Amino acid sequence: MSILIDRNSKVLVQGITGRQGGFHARLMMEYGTNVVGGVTPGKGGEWFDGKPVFDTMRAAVKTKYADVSLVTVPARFAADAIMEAADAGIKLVICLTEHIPVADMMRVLAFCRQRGTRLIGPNCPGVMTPGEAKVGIIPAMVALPGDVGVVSKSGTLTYEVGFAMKNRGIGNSTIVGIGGDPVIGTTFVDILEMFENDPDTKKVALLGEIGGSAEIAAADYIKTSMTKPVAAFIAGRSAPPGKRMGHAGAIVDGGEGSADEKIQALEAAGARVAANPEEIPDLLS
Amino acid sequence: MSILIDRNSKVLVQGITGRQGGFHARLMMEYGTNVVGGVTPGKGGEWFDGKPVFDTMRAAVKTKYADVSLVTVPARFAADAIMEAADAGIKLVICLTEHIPVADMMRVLAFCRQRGTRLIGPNCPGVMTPGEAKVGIIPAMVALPGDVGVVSKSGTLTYEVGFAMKNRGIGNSTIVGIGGDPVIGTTFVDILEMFENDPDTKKVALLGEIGGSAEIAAADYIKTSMTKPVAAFIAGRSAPPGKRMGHAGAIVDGGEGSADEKIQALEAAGARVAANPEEIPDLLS
Amino acid sequence: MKLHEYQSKALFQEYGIPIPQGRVAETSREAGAIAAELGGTVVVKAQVHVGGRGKAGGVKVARDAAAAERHAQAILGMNIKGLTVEKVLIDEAADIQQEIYLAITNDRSAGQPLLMTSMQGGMDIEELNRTRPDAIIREHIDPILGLQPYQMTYIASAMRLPRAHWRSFLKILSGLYACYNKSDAELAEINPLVITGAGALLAVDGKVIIDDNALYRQPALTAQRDSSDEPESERLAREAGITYIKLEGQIGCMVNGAGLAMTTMDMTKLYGEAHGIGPANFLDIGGGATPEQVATALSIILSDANVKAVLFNIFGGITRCDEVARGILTAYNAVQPEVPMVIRLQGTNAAEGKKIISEAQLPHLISAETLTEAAQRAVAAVQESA
Amino acid sequence: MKLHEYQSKALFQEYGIPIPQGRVAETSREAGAIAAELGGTVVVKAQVHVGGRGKAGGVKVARDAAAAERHAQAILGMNIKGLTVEKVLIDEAADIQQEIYLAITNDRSAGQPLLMTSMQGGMDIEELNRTRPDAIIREHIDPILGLQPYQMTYIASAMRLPRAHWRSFLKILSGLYACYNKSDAELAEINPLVITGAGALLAVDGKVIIDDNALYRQPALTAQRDSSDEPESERLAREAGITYIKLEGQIGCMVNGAGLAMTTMDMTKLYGEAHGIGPANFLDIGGGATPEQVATALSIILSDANVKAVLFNIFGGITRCDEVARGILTAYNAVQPEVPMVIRLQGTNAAEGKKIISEAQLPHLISAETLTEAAQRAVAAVQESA
Repeated sequence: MSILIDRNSKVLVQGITGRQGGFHARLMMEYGTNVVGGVTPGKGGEWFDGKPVFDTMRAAVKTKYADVSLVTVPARFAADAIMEAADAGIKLVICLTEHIPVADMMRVLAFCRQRGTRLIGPNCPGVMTPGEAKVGIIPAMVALPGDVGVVSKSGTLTYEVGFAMKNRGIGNSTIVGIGGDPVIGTTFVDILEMFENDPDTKKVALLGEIGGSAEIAAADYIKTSMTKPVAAFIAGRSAPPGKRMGHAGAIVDGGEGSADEKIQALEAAGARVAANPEEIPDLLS
Repeated sequence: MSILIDRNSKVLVQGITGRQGGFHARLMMEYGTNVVGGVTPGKGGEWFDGKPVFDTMRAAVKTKYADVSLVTVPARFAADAIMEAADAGIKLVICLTEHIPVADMMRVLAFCRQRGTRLIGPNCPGVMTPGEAKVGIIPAMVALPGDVGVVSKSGTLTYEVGFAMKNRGIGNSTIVGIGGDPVIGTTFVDILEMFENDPDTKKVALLGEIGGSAEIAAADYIKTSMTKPVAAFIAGRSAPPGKRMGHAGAIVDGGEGSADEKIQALEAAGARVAANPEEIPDLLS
Repeated sequence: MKLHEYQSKALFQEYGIPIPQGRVAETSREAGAIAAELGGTVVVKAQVHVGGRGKAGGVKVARDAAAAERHAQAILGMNIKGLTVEKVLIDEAADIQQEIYLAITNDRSAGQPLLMTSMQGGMDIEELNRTRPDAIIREHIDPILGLQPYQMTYIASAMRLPRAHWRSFLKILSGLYACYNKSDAELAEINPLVITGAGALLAVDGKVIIDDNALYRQPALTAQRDSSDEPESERLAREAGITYIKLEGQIGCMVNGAGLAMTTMDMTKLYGEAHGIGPANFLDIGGGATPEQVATALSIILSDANVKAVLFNIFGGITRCDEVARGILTAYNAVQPEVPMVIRLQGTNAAEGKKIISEAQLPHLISAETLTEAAQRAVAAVQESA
Repeated sequence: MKLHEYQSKALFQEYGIPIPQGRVAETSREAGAIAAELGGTVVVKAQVHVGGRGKAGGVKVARDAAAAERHAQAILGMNIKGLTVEKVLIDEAADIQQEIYLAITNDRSAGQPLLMTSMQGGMDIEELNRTRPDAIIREHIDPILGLQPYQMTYIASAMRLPRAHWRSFLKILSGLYACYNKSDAELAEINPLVITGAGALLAVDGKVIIDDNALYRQPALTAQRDSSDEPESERLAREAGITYIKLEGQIGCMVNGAGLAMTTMDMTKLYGEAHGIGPANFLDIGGGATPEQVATALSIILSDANVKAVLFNIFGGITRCDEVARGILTAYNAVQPEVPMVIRLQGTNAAEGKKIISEAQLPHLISAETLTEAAQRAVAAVQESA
């Protein structure tokens, strides 16, 4: 078992005929993900590696039943693509696209809530259930099947930690990149709750960073509601305040959102916080 | 028993310090309605006939628990007033105001659906449960307590029919004016369903008119789902097509919405349709 | 409020929708000059607020300016379904390869805007709905969110519009929605939207109806009102805040409330139809009518020479019957009607009202207790006058 | 992108928000002329993208033009928290009776715009939140529906604004929301919004931050960018599509991915802090960096004279390590660095990448297997260079 996706998930790729979308769709299929088709407006009727391409999500969902959609379209079109997926009845949308304006995301999020659609991301590496399926860009080589759930705001840092675990023979139930943008569809708390309820997840690694208060909310949840052990790392202890560290959300503002504050909250909640992400496997043993 | 309102309903009047709002608030209180206060922005802290006036619905609901709101403000402010009531947690809003633009009503209706608020009207005479409470402008003298439910698009036509019943000793469980605008919060079908489920309603009178297809939907509902007898009258047999007969919704357009079409559908559904509204009491005996 | 074709198309153009070159003319000479200026073949089109003008001869193609002037002369002043043509639109003729139907309207049942489109344009939507309902693509629009890009793609794809036209069509969809939305339109219709031989899209005919209740916030559109085809009596009533619609019968009706006004008309027809008698008008004097408004309403009713009797049906709710009775007396004295007037007062203060009427002892006044009785007496009064 | 005070207030004015008369000056003479033109008492205010300018002496009241010129001379060129003042705003002084705080910002947790206001204006929101949290009225705004009139009434009522000011305040609320919304702002703040002795409302100070990701659709705002206080190296990086932030340490970092870049910085600090060694910069070369971008990034890192070692940390996912290795060689040949470079390649095609690097046998190249090892070696290299 796992959370969010598994070998039975039926996936549509929005933007499948694009360079990024096509590249990752192929890697996902190689990994074993059940990609049932793709959507590119104006290219309906074409084929992509044996999978049908549709003009619209509505047509795609009508023809090929699907659970999950992966949004890989450019930032100007991404908000519309997410809403299209939600409107077509998709209940899990994973959006890789970065640089989507926050105003668009707030509207999209309200829309997704109305439709009962869960959004992961944007600006995230996606979700992988090792040995079963991956939806997004997490490289196959960074993880083994196992019982540690991973939830992270960052892409390559997740690979780093997954890889460190793999080198120690530790595998993962599901790896979820929630993204580093200020407004995201799914938070640490949402995913921690899923891991807490997932019988195949025994322990959890949480990778946070400066900016916002999502890690503080996670600490509250860990303190009040989690029985499974949590190891954590917070990136950005050396980041100066008032500067945006690459991720649109990674900024310490008015003294809020610092790494130290988050580390303290997580430690007070009983999580074990690593000073070096390569120590996470030790904290999980 | 009854539907929508009874002697226990706690009512706020939006626009209570206005000429119309104040006049009807007094008549409602005289009738026995539990008016707990009113709202007029900028007049919070004043009193109206011993009832507190608030600046906002939020403040009013926080101070005085209320179930029902009556909107009596002018058309330019009515859409906002309905949304304010819904946002403040009121689950039944009755709007008397006429001449609200349809575009505003469509937005308001979508908002009310999101909030789980039922809207009656706009441009309606309101609701009366004879002997218990009235919220709106239906005159006390037109009805007795009894077991006939009345639902109507029109104001004075409703009084006419109520009065004809009263003169024959027939009383009403609840009288509901749903309004004659093209887009309204509550339809014939909604109210028929409530009457069907109300143990104190034994029979139903439906007063429709030309325009739209709400009476056709009502006929479908009567045919498929109603066990209680329905007597009906449809106004506008003599109205020419393409002309708006006073009510914004009362127009036969492109051959659709004619009185004859509606009468046929109701008769086919088993309702007894009067050619003269003063015959309704006969059809109910 | 209905806009004329030329007004609708000018509005479309403001929202980036391409329309043919053209201008409106009120004289045939002007029409000829416009045709000369446009050059080539033009279409001369009657501007009246009524459908079916083509069949009535109100639309003609002209190969040159002289022909345009000739056609304009024939069309201007023409009577189409009771309306006189006062303006013609001279448009360059489009090279039509394909006609598309496209409209956004208020869907009453859903409480949402509804976009309808079809590759089978040219015929009206009712006819299309009857003959090719499957050829109509229908898409509801969230009234808060508005028309979204993904919906536009869906529409273009579902209607099987050739891909080459998607980009232009999507711009037109988005323009038409903005036009509908920002203008408080009840209907914004392009029919036909034409694909020309050169592959361009062009709104060749258009129809916009503005929500009367929203005119207060649409000053630019309100200023375009053309009352020339509105009967004088209806215009006077509108300006006095009374809803009045002239009909063909003999019984003038004055009623409070729209539903009851329609019902009162229906009753005069119910009891009069066998004798060729029916309602002369719809008139709703509303809730708080003043004696002055009652007098104005009565003058308007009596300005119709067909009227042989007047029926007052007042069910007092908020309206008090004694006040209405006083209004009737004021109106009576001001207007001095010579036809019989049946007066039925019921509801709040009905007894006082009836007393006021009966004590005035005016000629031609007939009182009635019920609506049925009132309608029957009005029919009888018309019969007696014959 | 931050707007200066004078730019923010000009934007407010476009949305109907009243602001003091005033203009910006780049020389003291110009400042004096503006003050003379305005007449009366003025305020001379440093325009820098940093808080606390008042305490730093960057805001001065002047009773006449001569004083304004004097103050402008003192303020222009002043260094405030590392930034040089290049412009001053000369505003007429307001007659302040009451200061209000008013702002709309993105609430990350709620995923909704949040309006905050308080009758305790003048101090910043963090201070207000610490000292008088109960005095702040907070109202979320539905991102699809926008700020509704009833919410504005609620805000005015809840903050206990005297009724006399409601009408002006509601206009300002609605203007500020439109400004925030139409400008894709992350923050639109008026602080203080002043009630003057004459009872008028006036936005005396303002701050607007635009969402960088939305600049593509905000050309008018983008054109207002003032890069004068942006370090040359950051500007070059921005123009090359690389995120670079200069810091104070000695280890230049080049990493793929923002989270890993921060982490790499953290590791240099973790192992270097005891020796006074830390990161010289944040740099994310992104996913698909070309050899040219790697070269540009390396030049930018090395343009910082503090840099004593460079640490490459690449975790190949989509990025292939062999390609990065080739990029590093290209960059190396182009830039000819003289400081040691620690290279850690991991992930996709890591073996090939390492082979390419080792076969090149370039001087100053140190390889590492893990992030820990890489950070430790970079720290050691800096220590050796000292």
